[in-house]
Amino acid sequence: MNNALPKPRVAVHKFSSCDGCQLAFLNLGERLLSLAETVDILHFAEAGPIDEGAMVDIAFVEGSVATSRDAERLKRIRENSRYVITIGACATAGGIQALRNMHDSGEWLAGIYAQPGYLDLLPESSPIARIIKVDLELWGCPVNGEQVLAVTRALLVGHMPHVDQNAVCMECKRQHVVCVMVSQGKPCMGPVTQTGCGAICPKMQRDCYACFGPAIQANVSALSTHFAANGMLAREIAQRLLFINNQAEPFLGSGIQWQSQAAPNPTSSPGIK
Amino acid sequence: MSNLRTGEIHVPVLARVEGEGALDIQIRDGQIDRLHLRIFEPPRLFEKLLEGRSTQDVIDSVARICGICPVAYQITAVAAIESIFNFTPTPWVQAMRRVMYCGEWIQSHSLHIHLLAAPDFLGFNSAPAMAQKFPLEVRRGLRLQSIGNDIIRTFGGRSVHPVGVRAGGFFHAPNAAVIATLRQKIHDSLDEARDLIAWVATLPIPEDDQSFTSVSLRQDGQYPVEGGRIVSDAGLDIAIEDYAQHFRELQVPYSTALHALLDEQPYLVGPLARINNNYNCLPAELRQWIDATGIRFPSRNMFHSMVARAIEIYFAMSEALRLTENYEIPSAAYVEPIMRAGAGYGCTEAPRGILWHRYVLDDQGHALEARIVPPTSQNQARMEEDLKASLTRFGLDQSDDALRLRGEMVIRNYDPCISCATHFLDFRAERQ
Amino acid sequence: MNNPFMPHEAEVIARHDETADLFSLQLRFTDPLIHSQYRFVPGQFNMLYLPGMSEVPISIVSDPDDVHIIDHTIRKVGSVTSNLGRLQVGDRLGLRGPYGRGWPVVDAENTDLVIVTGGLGCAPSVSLIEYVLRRQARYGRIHIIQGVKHSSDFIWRERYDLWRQYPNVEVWLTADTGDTLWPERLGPVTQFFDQLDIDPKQTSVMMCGPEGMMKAVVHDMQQRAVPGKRIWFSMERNMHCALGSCGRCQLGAKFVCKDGPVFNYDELAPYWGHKGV
Amino acid sequence: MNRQRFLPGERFQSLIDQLKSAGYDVVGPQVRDHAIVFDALAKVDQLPIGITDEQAPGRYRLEKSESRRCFDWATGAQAIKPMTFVARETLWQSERLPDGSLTFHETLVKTRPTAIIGVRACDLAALSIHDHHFMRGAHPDPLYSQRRQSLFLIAVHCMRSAATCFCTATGDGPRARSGYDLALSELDEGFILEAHTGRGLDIIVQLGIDEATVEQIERADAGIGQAAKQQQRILPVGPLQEKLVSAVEHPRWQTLNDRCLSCGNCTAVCPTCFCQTHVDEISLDGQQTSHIRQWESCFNPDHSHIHGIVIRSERAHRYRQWLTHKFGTWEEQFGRSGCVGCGRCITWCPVGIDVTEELAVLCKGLVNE
Ligand SMILES: Cc1cc2nc3c(=O)[nH]c(=O)nc-3n(C[C@H](O)[C@H](O)[C@H](O)COP(=O)(O)OP(=O)(O)OC[C@H]3O[C@@H](n4cnc5c(N)ncnc54)[C@H](O)[C@@H]3O)c2cc1C
Ligand code: SF4
Ligand code: SF4
Ligand code: SF4
Repeated sequence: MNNALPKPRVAVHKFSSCDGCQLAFLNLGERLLSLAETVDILHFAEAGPIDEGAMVDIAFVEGSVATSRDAERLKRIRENSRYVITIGACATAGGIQALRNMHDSGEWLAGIYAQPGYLDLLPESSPIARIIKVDLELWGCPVNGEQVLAVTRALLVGHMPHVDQNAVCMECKRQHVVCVMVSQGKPCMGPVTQTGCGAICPKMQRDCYACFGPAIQANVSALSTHFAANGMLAREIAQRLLFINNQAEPFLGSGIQWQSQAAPNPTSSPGIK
Repeated sequence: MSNLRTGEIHVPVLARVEGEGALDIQIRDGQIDRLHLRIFEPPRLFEKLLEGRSTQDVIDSVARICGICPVAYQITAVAAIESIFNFTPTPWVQAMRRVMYCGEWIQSHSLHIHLLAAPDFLGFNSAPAMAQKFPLEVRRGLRLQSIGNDIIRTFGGRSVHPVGVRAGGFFHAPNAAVIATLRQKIHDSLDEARDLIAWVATLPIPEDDQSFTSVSLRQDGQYPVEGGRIVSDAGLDIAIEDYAQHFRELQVPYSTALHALLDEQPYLVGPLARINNNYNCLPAELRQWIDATGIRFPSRNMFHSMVARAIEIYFAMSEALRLTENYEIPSAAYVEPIMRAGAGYGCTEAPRGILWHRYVLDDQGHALEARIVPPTSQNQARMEEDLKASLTRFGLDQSDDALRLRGEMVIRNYDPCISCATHFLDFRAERQ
Repeated sequence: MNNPFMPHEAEVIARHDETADLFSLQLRFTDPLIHSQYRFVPGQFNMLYLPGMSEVPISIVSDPDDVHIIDHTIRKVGSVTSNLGRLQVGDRLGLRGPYGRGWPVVDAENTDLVIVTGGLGCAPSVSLIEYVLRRQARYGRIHIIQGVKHSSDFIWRERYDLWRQYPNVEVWLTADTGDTLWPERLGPVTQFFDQLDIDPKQTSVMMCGPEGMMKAVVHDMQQRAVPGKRIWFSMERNMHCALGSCGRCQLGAKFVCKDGPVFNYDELAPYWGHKGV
Repeated sequence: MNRQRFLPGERFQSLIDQLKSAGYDVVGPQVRDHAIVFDALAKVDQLPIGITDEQAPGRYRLEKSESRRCFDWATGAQAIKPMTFVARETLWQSERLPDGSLTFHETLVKTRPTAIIGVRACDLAALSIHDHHFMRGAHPDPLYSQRRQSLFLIAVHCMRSAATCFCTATGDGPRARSGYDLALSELDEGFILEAHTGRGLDIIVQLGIDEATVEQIERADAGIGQAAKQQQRILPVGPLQEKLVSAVEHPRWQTLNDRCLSCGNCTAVCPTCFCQTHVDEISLDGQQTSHIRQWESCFNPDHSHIHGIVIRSERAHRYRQWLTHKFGTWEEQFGRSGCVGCGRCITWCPVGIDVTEELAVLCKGLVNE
């Protein structure tokens, strides 16, 4: 094959996020330097280079869209990039901050600010793919650095890689992690959560909380019914579904259903100080 | 001064800081008329979205405020929660939380020195660029960073948004073999950490003494990490519960990050403040090496922050080694606390300075209220004050580019973590 | 130890674009010994490997008697096939094979043949047609029926015209939809069957294409009392090993990679026509 | 047949030591993370002494038993599948040289002679199916073969069945019948050892122990008989291939579409499931690749993906594939059912779907329709 290709150009863009997914690059250690030798990093504010309008082969996008200006910026990124890859729960599903989508966020703001008047927030925190076409979505809060690197490598040889979207369970089994749900009765989200993290929660003997988003064809209703049969309250089930990836279906639909069956949230009781 | 300049300088996107911010300066008649550090990260409303959540959800959520210091957020939250439950974790848990926290200092400080700050001093625009000329130094830095990540991973499964912390302890105790391997790695890199201090001290550090108040924790004679009382070098010494009586947060219209004042004055938190207030708590051997660099603490020069970070990297590595000596796997990684309703506080030394949390829980452990004051917003007012002073001293007749660069360097001394600074603030400012 | 999973290096010695998304590659093992020992029958397939991507099963379309020629005709449908399409003469890739059970070209000798293809350029049937035409004397009448989605899909028009020139060969073409210049028929492939002059007991049916089309043909041929064991088709399933080990190509009790890909109707009858088997 | 010998309980360590000095790494059952798993065994007190398992659909709990026995539990989280058909391994590597040429390298497995203590009858039956699949076809699998050939197997006849066990229904247990080097029957006071191979006999001889008494042998037999009697789950009368294949449109499958999570746990814990996926890993510069195979499941949509479609696109299709293959079409492929009655798929299904229950419904009265 033709090896004399010019160096691929890469950009890393940030929207509303905690910066944790960009760390997939910054935490690569010495491999970061090899990556910098293999590609031209044209825009990556946190790492140094700034050229927001650069034409690139691969644009990695972190964060959700929360303002109309961000939406505009995003459209320009799409025009300038051959592949747009979202990295992480914020970019792929709106992130934990999208919990405000389910509330009147004006009310939330008013609860915090003296003058919420000058806020220019869109009513929703949106996943990137709601605004522009995305070529590949990498889930996780944060993304798994190895997965990002693997995808980058594949794209560099011209291969649109296949992202494993099956449940965490298979990874548990491959790593010989004893199932925490069966052996300890923990309400593990693993069976409906996309693999990619390395099953780190069950490996630590805790139940998965679905930070990698829904698995392909996740049977959320079967799992949540099972939780309910084992004593979990509707409110708890709803919170489990409406968490890091609250905007992702089928978590969203099912979560709202459970929420509607739940007793209302406890409200601030002035008695406690 | 012959050149009484008038004009504006903008840095539309600050490079090599965590999160998105900009700097606007308006100069009139050779003086800085207005200086705004604008932060346009959209607010993520964390304090609201925590309401109604279980304690574990709180611990897992607050990590998401900042990808670079999630451990600080988790350990501060768990401390606040356990204080409500009137629960004291086992000595093993206390020690290992400190070790995990040390991991975050190592990771965050190494990242800051090598990927963000040092290129300034040597005239590069990024670490990979700097690596062309200083390959050994950059590689050493990245190795140290990975040691920090390894420590966090040992207790949390991954280094960003780790999953190991819970009320009562950890979900899982690493076994002795894992700790032994980790110790070996830390041990093997101790010399590199010492060399780093020496190297950072030799960088061309500008002279720029200013007067400011250093605020940090003080932790029973130990160098403060995951707890203690809030103190300042101006005589403040309060329990963390009393924070709100002395500190005030205020909103400024041009930024999504709150500013904070101590007795109506700007103040400094972070490594330099920590070391200024706790120099004597550092191991004697380490103090000798610091003396050898010729730099004296307490220091009034913000550019010494980077040296302070290098010192803290070494400290954190030796501390992790000290705390894991004779490591044995405990009989239980956690003790289930008994839930109680109430209000509680947590305050720890995040890599960038004190991080303060307050929660109110109901008797089922659900959060009714949350309030979080991150270090970067505490440094906001101080940063603007510093910028005004140091740019004026630098010379406002310098070229725009030089002023811009100097401004960014000054800002980077604070290692501002903008994404976390804004988690509860409004959005208004504009990208140019 | 001999590792049957491991490909061997092969070189592209010729490439040819058939249409915008269909191309042919002629390959040769770079190890002359491996190349000289390579033998196959029509309907068998190879695993083609592009480093860092994946291996894909691709039928062999050359004539088994043209020793030392390994031809593939490939449609660019996804990542690996598209990258195969970018290979140039001299480029190297991984190759292993041949695998599977091919067409019953020996069993079918002395019978009439009905060869039905759906979709265009269905590689397994092209190799079969070329094979039997070259050995036409061994077979009775040969009916070649090809159906496509749209008339403009037809490629290799010359090839059809060429085939039509053979004695005892009939070529029937049909499209689901066609433009005004389309000289042939519109509609399903089964429409021709009434006109076929075949003796059910002396006929072998071989087909390849979408499963829906194959179902219709099977149904029709059964009505005409062609025995199930003389109705053959080439099946497609996901394959990662091609050795009967990875389990991905299962179809009922069959491993398509080693028991097939060519099966007769009787072998698959219990599973035939059920969604998701 | 070799005579049965008796190893007093307090001398069990000498068996471990004997195996070690015969050059074997020793692996045995132990408690980890609330389950019994196989791991390196140095000392007898690592064994799950006085521990028993309580199993039910979707439920596994360890408890203290009344006895001080080491093998008073039925099945652990996995059979010995991970030691022969490993969960993830590199099949081969390739390298692209600067001139564009490609080379392929074998990745050799490093195995050491390994003795596994505590292999159950069902595990052995499963192993023999895997031997057939991986070693006896036209293309023997070199990685599997090498691992397999390094094993020395010490079976334990079951004296207790979990509520999910049904090896009597498949005919594979509770007594181990073949495929092992040594077998143990555990009594309160120690173990009856019997050798099945010459190298097994060597170990016994080295131990220098006495013959077991007739009474001990009878007690062991009774114990094994007891385990058989404890089993409650049954299977429809076989062969099941025809019954299941003709149940292809049974409405019951649709109910499984609603209940099954499609998580693949049942296939991962099944000691006979062998499905794999092969994936490529590539170096940053694109010059080196590793071709890796890992455990995979027919419950994953990818498993039946061909370009543009997923053949078994619904969960019901995939559940049907699993059950029909395991209990039905396996017969044609391997000459026997793919189920050895260990019950793991019932226990480790997070939502407790029970294959014996499903089979009972699916096979009822459908054959002669
Ligand atoms: C026996 C056999 C013979 C074949 N012969 C030919 C031929 O001669 N010419 C031709 O163009 N195509 C042929 N195919 C189909 C060809 O294998 C697929 O089109 C190809 O695998 C698609 O890979 P991709 O990466 O381009 O597509 P994608 O859709 O991106 O596929 C991604 C991955 O899915 C798997 N996959 C997808 N489709 C198939 C499939 N049909 N079979 C097996 N695995 C699949 C592969 O692992 C592939 O890498 C044959 C298939 C089989 C089973
Ligand atoms: S622990 Fe959770 S993810 Fe792992 S196998 Fe069990 S249910 Fe699945
Ligand atoms: S197990 Fe679940 S919650 Fe834990 S890291 Fe993985 S996907 Fe996230
Ligand atoms: S049967 Fe149970 S274990 Fe198997 S895939 Fe379905 S839910 Fe998972």
